[in-house]
Amino acid sequence: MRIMDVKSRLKEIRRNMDPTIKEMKFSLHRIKQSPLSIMGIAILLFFTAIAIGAPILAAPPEGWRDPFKVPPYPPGTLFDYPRPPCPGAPFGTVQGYNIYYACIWGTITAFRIGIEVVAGTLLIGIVIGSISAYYGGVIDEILMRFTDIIIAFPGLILAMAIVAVRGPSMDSIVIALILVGWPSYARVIRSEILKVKTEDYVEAAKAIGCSDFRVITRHILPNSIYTIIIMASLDIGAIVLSAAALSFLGLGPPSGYADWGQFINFSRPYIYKSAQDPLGYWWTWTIPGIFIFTFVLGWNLLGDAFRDILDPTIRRR
Amino acid sequence: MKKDAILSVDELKVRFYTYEGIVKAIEGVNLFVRKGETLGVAGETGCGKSVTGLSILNLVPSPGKIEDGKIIFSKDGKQIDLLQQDEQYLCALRGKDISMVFQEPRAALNPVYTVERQIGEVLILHRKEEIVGRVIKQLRKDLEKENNPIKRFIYKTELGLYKKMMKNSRSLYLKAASKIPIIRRYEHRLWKEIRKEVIKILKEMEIADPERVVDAYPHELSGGMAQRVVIAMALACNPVLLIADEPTTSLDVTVQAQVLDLIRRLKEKFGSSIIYVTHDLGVIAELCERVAIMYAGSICEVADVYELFKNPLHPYTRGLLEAIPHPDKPFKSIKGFVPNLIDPPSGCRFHPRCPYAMDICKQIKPKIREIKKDHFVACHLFGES
Amino acid sequence: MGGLQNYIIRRIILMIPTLIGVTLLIFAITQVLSPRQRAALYVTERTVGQIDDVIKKYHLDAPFYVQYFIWIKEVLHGNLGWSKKFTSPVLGMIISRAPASIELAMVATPVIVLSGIFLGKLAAVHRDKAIDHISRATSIIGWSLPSFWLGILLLAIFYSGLGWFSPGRLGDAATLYVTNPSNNFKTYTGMFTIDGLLNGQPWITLDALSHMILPVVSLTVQIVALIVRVMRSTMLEVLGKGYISAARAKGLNPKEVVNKHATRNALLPVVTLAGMLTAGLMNGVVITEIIFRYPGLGQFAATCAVPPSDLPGVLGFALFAGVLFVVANLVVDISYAYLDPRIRLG
Amino acid sequence: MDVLIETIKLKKYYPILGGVFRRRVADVRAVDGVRISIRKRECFGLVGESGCGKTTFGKTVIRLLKPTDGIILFNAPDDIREEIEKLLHSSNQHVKKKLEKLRKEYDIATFKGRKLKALRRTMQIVYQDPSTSLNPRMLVKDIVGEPLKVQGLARRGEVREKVLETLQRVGLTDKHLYRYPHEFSGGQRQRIAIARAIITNPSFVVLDEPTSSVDVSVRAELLKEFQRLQRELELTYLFISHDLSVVECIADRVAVMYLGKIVEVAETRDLFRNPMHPYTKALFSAIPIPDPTIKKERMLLRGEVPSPVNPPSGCRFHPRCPYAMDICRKEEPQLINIHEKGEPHLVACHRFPEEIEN
Repeated sequence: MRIMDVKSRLKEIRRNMDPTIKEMKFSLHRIKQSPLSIMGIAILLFFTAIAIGAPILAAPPEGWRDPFKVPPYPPGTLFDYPRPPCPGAPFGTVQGYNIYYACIWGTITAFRIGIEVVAGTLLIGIVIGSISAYYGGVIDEILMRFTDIIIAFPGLILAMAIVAVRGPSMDSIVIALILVGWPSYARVIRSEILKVKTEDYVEAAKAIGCSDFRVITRHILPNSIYTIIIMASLDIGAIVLSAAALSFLGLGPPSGYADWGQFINFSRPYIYKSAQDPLGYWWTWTIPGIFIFTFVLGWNLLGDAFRDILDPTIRRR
Repeated sequence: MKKDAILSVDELKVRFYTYEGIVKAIEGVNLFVRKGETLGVAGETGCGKSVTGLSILNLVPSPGKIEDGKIIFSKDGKQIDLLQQDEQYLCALRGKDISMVFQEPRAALNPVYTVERQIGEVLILHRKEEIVGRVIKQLRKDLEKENNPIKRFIYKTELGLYKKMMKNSRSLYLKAASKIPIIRRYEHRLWKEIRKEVIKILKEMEIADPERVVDAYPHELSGGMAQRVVIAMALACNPVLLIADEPTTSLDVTVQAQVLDLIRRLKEKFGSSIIYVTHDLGVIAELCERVAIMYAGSICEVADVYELFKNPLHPYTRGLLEAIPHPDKPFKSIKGFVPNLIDPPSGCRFHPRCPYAMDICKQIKPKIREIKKDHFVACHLFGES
Repeated sequence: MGGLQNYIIRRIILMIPTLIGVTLLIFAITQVLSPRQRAALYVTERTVGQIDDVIKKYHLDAPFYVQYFIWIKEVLHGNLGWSKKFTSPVLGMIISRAPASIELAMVATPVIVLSGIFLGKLAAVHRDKAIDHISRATSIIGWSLPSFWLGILLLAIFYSGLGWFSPGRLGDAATLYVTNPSNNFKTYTGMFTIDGLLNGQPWITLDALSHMILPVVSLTVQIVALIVRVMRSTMLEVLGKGYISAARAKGLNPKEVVNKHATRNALLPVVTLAGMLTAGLMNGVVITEIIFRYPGLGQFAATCAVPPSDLPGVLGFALFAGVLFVVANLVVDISYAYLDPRIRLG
Repeated sequence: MDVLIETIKLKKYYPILGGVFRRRVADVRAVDGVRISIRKRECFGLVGESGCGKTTFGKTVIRLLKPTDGIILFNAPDDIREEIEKLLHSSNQHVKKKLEKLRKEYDIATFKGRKLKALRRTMQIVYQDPSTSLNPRMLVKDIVGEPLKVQGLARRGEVREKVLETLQRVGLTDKHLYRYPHEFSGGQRQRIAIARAIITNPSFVVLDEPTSSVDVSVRAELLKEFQRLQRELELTYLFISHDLSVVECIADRVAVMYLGKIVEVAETRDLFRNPMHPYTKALFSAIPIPDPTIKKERMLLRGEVPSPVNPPSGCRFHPRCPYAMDICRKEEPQLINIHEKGEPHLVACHRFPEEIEN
């Protein structure tokens, strides 16, 4: 008896899932069609692998407390001229730090920044945006003026000011970027919702007596969230870039923290070596840059593909 | 191909290559239009009637492609297959010999240009000689009257420029001239002339105050007014053939009545043939002399309007006519629904919904045949008799 | 015409609260600091060193709003505080540094706009053809290039490697000439490109320009990429519109349709990008100037920001940038409204 | 013949914001003082051109929109209606109180919160275009089942059966339960929308151009459906349409609307046989008849429908009316019955009743 019940329940669940699976298959099919997105995914998978494998790829010396603190090479040296790549430091060293180690562990830092910031901005953005759009009137007016003010600053500069005041550190950068970033999300979500709000099916939902909350969560958000996801995925690249820029300006974590931007900053004095071989210290300024670039590229490629794939308006005829 | 036809479409095939698959939008359409007649093309949404209209001008939007077929247009005695012509030839043809009126008048007008500018464009394209000719005549007159040497010089130079324009309006020389501030002013005369012409045309469209409308931007016009402007644009060079793609569906009933009335009278005036695409059988009955009924990308019946409404032969045509609600008749309708054209039914595309479907219908696509004089049907019910 | 006037007036009125908000925000940021640190925001030449008096004078222990009004009064009197690192008033620094950055921006802008719009249009017109893919790919690459890294690469290759363009605003010879009083090189605008000509020394102008090549490149790449993306998408949207096929039906050839009908409509939304462009330039300037040791506003701000940070400098610059950006956006919106008849006569 | 819904002086204005401060500078008078009474179990047709306010009226009647002014009596006994009618005309204080009390009870224009939500059960709407009125990200079973959940009319277990039962009622089957709207044809989608509307078995359904977006060949199918459901579920319809041929076939009585006002109301046959109001005449004569043998002479109107922002003075139709007199410009005509006996035939035109007398 009960078994029958369970069976039918399972059947219903499977039936429930069926169309969703169909949609997913379709999305995958579309992803396969665009080589760029595949490239993007490949790059990101590569970096994810690095991030996960970091403890093996670049094991911190035993007794090393904070793995994000880049160990000197050779051990014990404090400050030193850059050493060319060698078995111990495959990417060479700068200011006595092991670049290879920094790049590996820097991947985790990059992911951390990207995800933390996007999560923060999305959260604030969605809440403020949907409130503003759904209730409109005075609330809308006030909230939007507030976003205006923040958007009225060139992002990096405002972030710079905030970090400078809070004192340079990884957290300050994350917080600054969130504070600077959320308004644009709020704006987009608002306009999206306003668009969806006028659709007949939203009115129909009201006609059957849905509560405001239900209308927003079941009818409006599911139809407007895609744009936001696309935007976010597009943004992670830009976020990592501006974070790197800030720590490049020396507003990042304390010296020696595994962070790409900082290591590019380290390399600045070594662009020129000597008249004999001017580019003698090439590894100092190429390698960390390549890491940042490819990482950001990966995200942007993916975001670009998302735009076409997830957007229901384009996806079907 | 009928000898007295000015345009005939043979075995037209159009496909759209979409993500979902290949949409076989048009599968072997055959029709012809006689000189000065109005041919109505009727059918439900998505039956390919609009695409047929567009493919006559070879303007099928991507991802659409004309795969096969002939579109024969008889221009001053010669028979020309439009699908074989190059872009340049077609550009000279479009808007002059064959022009088009679209469904959404506001969408068909460029929001950032005034009506004068947009109709004037057509005139410059296709009636350049005539208009520039007038300007030159005017200039010559002024030149004789004028004895102020400076003015004379200016007129002379202008004359030169216009002569050049006569030869070739797309010459870089003129492009350059129209960029240079003072010299640019020579175009004033041209536009003055064009304005006169445009106002004249608008008057013909029974627009109450043409002087206002010429300077108006599209968003300042009401729907009916906008459609009149679009029609004016189409008839500016009184074409041999006008393709009207549901020109009144977006208008209110009372305004539609006005526009239909206008079209009818303009046709008498200009004597051009019309291909009138619509889904409204009422409009067809009002306006057209012959009717072609389309279903799922192919023509199923063509006949004189009285004949078609009196004794429709094709089951679909019958169904369509019976489906028109009538107060003292019970509601009738065709079972099933319009197939999607990615994988259309085999054989006759109507067979799944056809009450008289036979086995042959499932296998072979019926050819369109002349059953009686001028009554063509594509259905296996009417065999080689 | 009433439509446009109303719109402009409305826009200007809406700008005022934004400006107030901008100052409020900056001031709010300072509130995390202790009164002593904050005092730096009020110090002038005369009062350097007498921090306690400053704290008393400006009631730095009074409630927020009181302080805000005092501060705003000071700001309106042109006192943005004292920059320790540069040992001079912040406003003075900003004024003296501005020409260099403006010069840079003035060279960069046309490059950005023209190339961006042209490439975007090209991509859209040749949709899904080689050109399109190439331009899309390059735009994504440019979009992903860290401008600071690009700057370093350029410097390494062209300066260290080939020894072509030295960093800074002028070469040594030019610097000597300009600074040497005996040549009495007059400063009219503070922009060497223009002053050079005004002093009848074109070689100075050329020297200044040559020093701007690398900064401009590293400054523009990202923004150009952005504009290409937008221009392409808007262009594609416009090309799908009804009046495009209508124009083809009129008998215009594809090229004419694009130039006469599509471009103008596609450009309208792109105009709004000009706001983004200014923001991008301001952000970019900070980084490029640091890399190329280009003594402009950006370098000033960045130097101030580096710990031990010189807050008056940073905040002063932020305020300046904010106000500038607000005004820029105002101009953009109004010009947009003017270009689009639907708003102009709306 | 007892009345289900009566609207008295119903108004719905939309503000137009303008000027520097986005203040309300004018109103779009979508519905401007409409009086209509719809009887139980009848199909009441409402016709007019686009922008005449027929859809706004429909949505206001079921309180999807808040009326700017006026009364909507729903399910009020005749005596109550008469009483309210009386009270409206007198103006002394304690009468007002009484009126308030009655309105709280019967005038759904005053309803709020829980009362309004409960009302939603009994009044439903079917939209013009099912492809926009069905949430593209919801399964059919959720779309149709939602009213039950929201109104708490069924326990979790029962919902599925109820949904299935309703779907079968409108001619769909259980294999449609787990599909998304875009997987259906236009006709089927409209059926889903109907199912959603009738699942809470309401007494009043607004049909807002329900057939104008479906193919001609399946339109009749839907109309049949509507008639069957009306019989089986004892529904009352407000059938809004610009397609007169459809209205003629399905409606019992028809009202003609022009610029937010009712210009003529009559029993369908009567109205179509001899339309009285010049606008009605023009409207009917403008409809193309699908029969080439009938070549009726047209009554063409000048110009187009003026904007409802500042409608013409007096009779709103006078600028386009071929019979316009001076009085038409000054005075607004009232709806008057021109039938001495039988079904009333109401017309709002200054030419009546004089016309009848001489």
